[in-house]
Order: sequence, then C-alpha cells, then structure tokens
Amino acid sequence: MKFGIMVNEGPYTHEASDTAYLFAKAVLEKGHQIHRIFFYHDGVNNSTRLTEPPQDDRNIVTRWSKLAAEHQIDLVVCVAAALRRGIRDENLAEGFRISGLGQLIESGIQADRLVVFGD
Amino acid sequence: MKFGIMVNEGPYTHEASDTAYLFAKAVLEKGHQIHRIFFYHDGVNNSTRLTEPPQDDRNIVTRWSKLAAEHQIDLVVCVAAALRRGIRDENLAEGFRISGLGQLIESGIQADRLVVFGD
Amino acid sequence: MLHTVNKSPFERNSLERCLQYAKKGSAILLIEDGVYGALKGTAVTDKVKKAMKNVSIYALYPDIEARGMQDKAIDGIRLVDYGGFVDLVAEHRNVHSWL
Amino acid sequence: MLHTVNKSPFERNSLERCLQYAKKGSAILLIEDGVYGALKGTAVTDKVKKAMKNVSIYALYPDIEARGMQDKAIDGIRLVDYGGFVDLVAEHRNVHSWL
Amino acid sequence: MSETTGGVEMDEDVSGVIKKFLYVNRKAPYGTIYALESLEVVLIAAAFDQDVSLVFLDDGVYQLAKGQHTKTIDVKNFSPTYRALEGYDIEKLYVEKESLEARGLTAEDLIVPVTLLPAAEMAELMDGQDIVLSF
Amino acid sequence: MSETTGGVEMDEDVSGVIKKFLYVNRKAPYGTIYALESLEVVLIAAAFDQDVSLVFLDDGVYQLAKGQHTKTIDVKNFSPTYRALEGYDIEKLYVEKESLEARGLTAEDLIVPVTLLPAAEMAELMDGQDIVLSF
Repeated sequence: MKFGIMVNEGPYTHEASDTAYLFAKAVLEKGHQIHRIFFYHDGVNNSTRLTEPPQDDRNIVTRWSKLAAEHQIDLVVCVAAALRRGIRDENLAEGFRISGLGQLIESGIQADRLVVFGD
Repeated sequence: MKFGIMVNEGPYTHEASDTAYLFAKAVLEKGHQIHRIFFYHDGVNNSTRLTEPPQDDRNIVTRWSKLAAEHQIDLVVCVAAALRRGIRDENLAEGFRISGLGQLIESGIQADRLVVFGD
Repeated sequence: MLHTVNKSPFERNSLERCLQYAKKGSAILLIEDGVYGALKGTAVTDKVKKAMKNVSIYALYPDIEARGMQDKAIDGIRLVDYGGFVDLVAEHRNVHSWL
Repeated sequence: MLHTVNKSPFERNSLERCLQYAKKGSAILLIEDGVYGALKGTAVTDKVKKAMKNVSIYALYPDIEARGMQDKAIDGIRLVDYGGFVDLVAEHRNVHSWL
Repeated sequence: MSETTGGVEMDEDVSGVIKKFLYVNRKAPYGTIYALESLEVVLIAAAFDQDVSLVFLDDGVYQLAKGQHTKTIDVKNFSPTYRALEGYDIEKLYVEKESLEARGLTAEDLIVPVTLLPAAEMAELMDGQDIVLSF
Repeated sequence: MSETTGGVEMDEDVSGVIKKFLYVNRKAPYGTIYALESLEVVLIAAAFDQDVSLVFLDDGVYQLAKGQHTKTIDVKNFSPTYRALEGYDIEKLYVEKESLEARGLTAEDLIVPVTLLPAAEMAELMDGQDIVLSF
C-alpha cells in the first residue's frame, strides 16, 4: 500500500515530527511504500540543515535525510510556508526539496492513505 | 518602569509574537523602558533573517530589528533553544544576539515586570 | 495580581483554571483567542459573569475586533487597547500568563 | 474510519469531540499526549469506557511507556506499537487526525 | 498534457482520478495560522478537480464570522477569501450546528452561505471521505 | 566582581537582589518540549541565588510521574533531573492536589517528594511571587 504523510509541526517543540518519523519507519518495515512526506506549517522547520541539538539528543533533521537517502523517499517542503519561516535552499538539509502545495494534493490522490501529524 | 518580555513562540504560527511586539511598542509609547526581550522555545525563530513573508503581510523579523535599532532594545535569543532549531549567527537577523538563559533570569531580577507571551 | 488568558475557553482548560485561581480583587485580561471567553450568549458566558463578582475582567479590543466580535462583549467586561494592557501590567505586582 | 487523538483530554476538547464523532464500528487510536485518555481511575475514564461499547479504542504503547503509564491502561483498550498504528491505517478507508 | 498548479507539474496518472477530500477546520483565526494556511491549501486544491468539502466545527466556525477588522493587530484579514471560494467551484461548506449554538452564533453571523449540519450528520459526511485533512 | 552563569556576566546590580521566582508547569512531558525547556531554565536559575519555587498543576503533574521509559520514542528521559534539583538547592516543589486526583494519581506515583497543595493555597502562593514564568 502507498502512504502519504503530512507533518505540520517543527522538530523538538511538538512530538508530531517524532511520531511521523517513527510511523514512516514502521510503514517501510511493514513492506508498504511511502509516496511522499509533505512538510507544512511549522513542519517546514524539520528541513533546516543548521540545527545542532545536544549530543545526547536525537537529530531530527539528519534522521529525515538518512531515511530519504536509504529508501528514496520524497521529502517535500511547502514553499509558501517555508519562505514565511526562513527556510530556503541555502539552509535546506539534504534529501529535502522545496515545492508547491500541489504536491500535497497530488499525494492525496496518488497514495492509498494520507496521514496527518500535527499539534 | 522597566519591562522584561519573553517570547515563546515562532513568528506567524502563533499570535504570541505579534502580541509581544504590539505590547512592546505600547510599553515605549507609555514612556516605560524595555529592559530586554528574550526569545525562547520556538520564539527563537523570530530571529531568522531568511524569512520572506508574502508582500501583503507584515514582516515580523524585520519589525523586531527596526524596533531594536530605533529604541536600542536588547533582543536576546537563547543559545540552547536556537541551536536545536537551526538558528545561528549565520542566519541571525540584525539587532538580535545569541546568549544564555541567564539573560532571562537577569531580566527577571532587573526589570520591574516580566511578561510572558506564548502558546 | 494580573492573569492573562490567550486560549479559547471552548478548546482549552486555561480560562476555567484561571477563574479558579484568580483571587478576589485580582484582574484577568483576555487576549488573542482568549477573547472568545468575553462574549455574550455562549456556553461559558454564565461562568464568566459569575467570576466578575469577585475579579475584574478585561479583554483586548484589537483582538476582539480582529475576530469580528465587536458587538458581542459581555456588559461589564472592560475593553482595553495595548496601552491599557501595559497599564494593567504596571498596576499589578506580578503577571501570570496561563499558557 | 480511524480517528487519532494526540492531546490530553484534561487540556483540550479533542478526545471529547472525537468520541461524539466516532461512529459505531470505527476505531480510535490515542497517541502522544492523547494516551492520557486511555488510563484507569481518571476524571475521563468513565466517558472512555462508555464509548468502548461502540468503538474500538487503541493506544500507542511507546507513548504510554514514555510517560510512565505502563500499568494504568483501561482493560479492553488495545495497546499497539508503530507497526500496529500502520496496520490500523491500512485497515481503515480513511483517517482523521483530531488536531 | 500537464497543467501547472501551485508550481507543480501534475503527473499523468493524477488526471482522471476523483477522490473525496475533506478539509476539517477546528481552529479559530488569528490566534494561530492554521486557518489561513488551511485556506491556502484549499485554493490550490481547487485546481485539481477533486470532490472538495470543507467542514467547520468547534472554534473553526469563528473563521467565518462577519465583521473581522484586523488592522489594529496588523494581520491580514483573510475572511473575504471564503466568499471567493465559489469562484473556484468550491461550494460545499458545512458548519456544525452544535458548535455554532455553543458560541451564541447563527448562520446570519457568517460571511458566506453554508449548510448547517448536526454533529451526527457531520460524522456521516466525514466517514464517507477518501482523504481527511486537518490542520 | 562578576560570576559567569549560563554564559552570562552578571551585572553588579543583580547581586544582592533576591526576588521570588515561580515556575509554573502545566504541560505534559514529551508531547511538547515545554516541560524539558522549562527545566533547563530552572537549572540555570539556580545559579542566581533567587527564591525559586516550582508548581505543577494540570497536566504538569505528569512531568513527575515515576517509571518513564522513553527508549521506544527515541527521546531523552529527563525525569531523573527533577531528583537532581535538590542538589541545586531547589527544594520548593508544589503539586496541586486537585490535578493529581483528577488523574487518579497520588504522591506515591511521583519521582520526587513534593508538597501537595489544594488549588486555593496554590493561588495564594502564586499571588505572593515577584516573577511568574510559564511555558
């Protein structure tokens, strides 16, 4: 089955991005596919390569980048939401791309399920 | 009277940073002083110079920078909260400085009032 | 002391808790989505009116106006602008923001 | 359909609204702070137990364990891991996250 | 054939599929950005020729309140956009009756014509969707 | 004379002043970061020799729950830090009785010894502070 995932909150502040990540891993472990992970609202902050959490904490951003590299997952950051919040190509982490909201709707159409994680 | 202000949420997503800004302006208009504005939690995202809101919207970040320049206000971004969220000197807007949590406590001690704006 | 509430009373428990905590003679200022607690004819109006016997309740008019609720404030709730917000903070020894 | 609730029932209205919306035969999964709605002996326990007559209620065990609530889940609430979460989504035609 | 939508080339296999999309609005305007950014999604969604419905429940009903004047908080008043939705062929707007009543409001207080539904019927509507987006 | 605290040089006029600081914890751990980042403030505050109290009410009482195991959500379990507060001379921890009861918990379920106070007494305590920090 093909899953679409939407992430509406930034890293660390809300558990939403953790839950979305652990859900995404489980989707793959169950043998399903991930059509796309779309980052919206403060969710766009998941994609900043400037993040540097404490040594003993998880690195939420690089965790997404790794997941994308290992499983060829399309990580899309909404351009309008990103510009408002100071995310651009110059601070975008590996594996993410900035695109339009149409990518979210497309994911809703093409995936079998779309799951929203937010506040 | 000397006011300390604490901002706990990022720009655009919550009204907290708008309210804090309009409150700060009113503090000055009333003839009071602002000891410091301290940005914590997602509040650190108020300081990214990479933000680019739509033309017809307010620019929350430059609004802070201008307020700081015009009234010599100390805008302090918490270093630990900032590193977690990808705010560093390289994307810091004018008028902000990154420092420790001690600056918040100091503001509590030195100011006559400390007002918290958050979610 | 001054209490501020910035959340809708229909969504969160912060106004309710604040009303329990606000002692006789203290003040409550409703801001942001908290101003929905200042309106007539809602499911929480009676609770707010009852509290008004012991505490002064204020609401931030710019937030009321933004939400189109200009004509709906409960009689007796004092509407203030940001300058009034500053005055309230200055007049009270301390402030608790019910986040 | 599958409903997810990620907020504490003591702080927000989302579990209460979800319980009203969840139709007979549908499923509710409590995640994140929503797992506090899955516990025995709280002020909302009775409401949840009543709903269990018509809908299946699940809770995400990793979130329960993180919060130290391992021994407190209501009997009859099914505890799942992330794999179980994925299965629930797959088994239902659609999902509504009560944000 | 492809059509540009929100800066996106639609893939071939998107065309032809029509799914039922439900946008759930439960949050008040201005206190948070969710209402505004939700509306931005709806406007883009209009270009995809899907079966779109919007529901407003809980504090979401406040999004549709008449008479919003946002100048003093220096935020854009986006409520007129709800009136523009019709021009995008988005015509199915549902408001939960109980939510409106708890807030002392009636359909007269809303900026656009909507269909009032009791919660039980809203639940039916929600149940029948393919995609439920909440913000 | 100055002392470095959290990377900060304390100004001359800070020393000598002792204010009553109250830290209000109303949010559950892990669902959001507020509990953790609040604790980080408290640890720094300890260096300033102020009169510090912590109150836990509503879902904030869950911060102190025993038996937290966060490995499966890959987040750091910070609850043991509450036990370390004593070493920082932060000893005034108050928990609201009503909040604990509504959640079916007792003082036995908490990771540190606390003072249980009914809401009315909590309100008195809050009233008497100079600075009330909430997160």
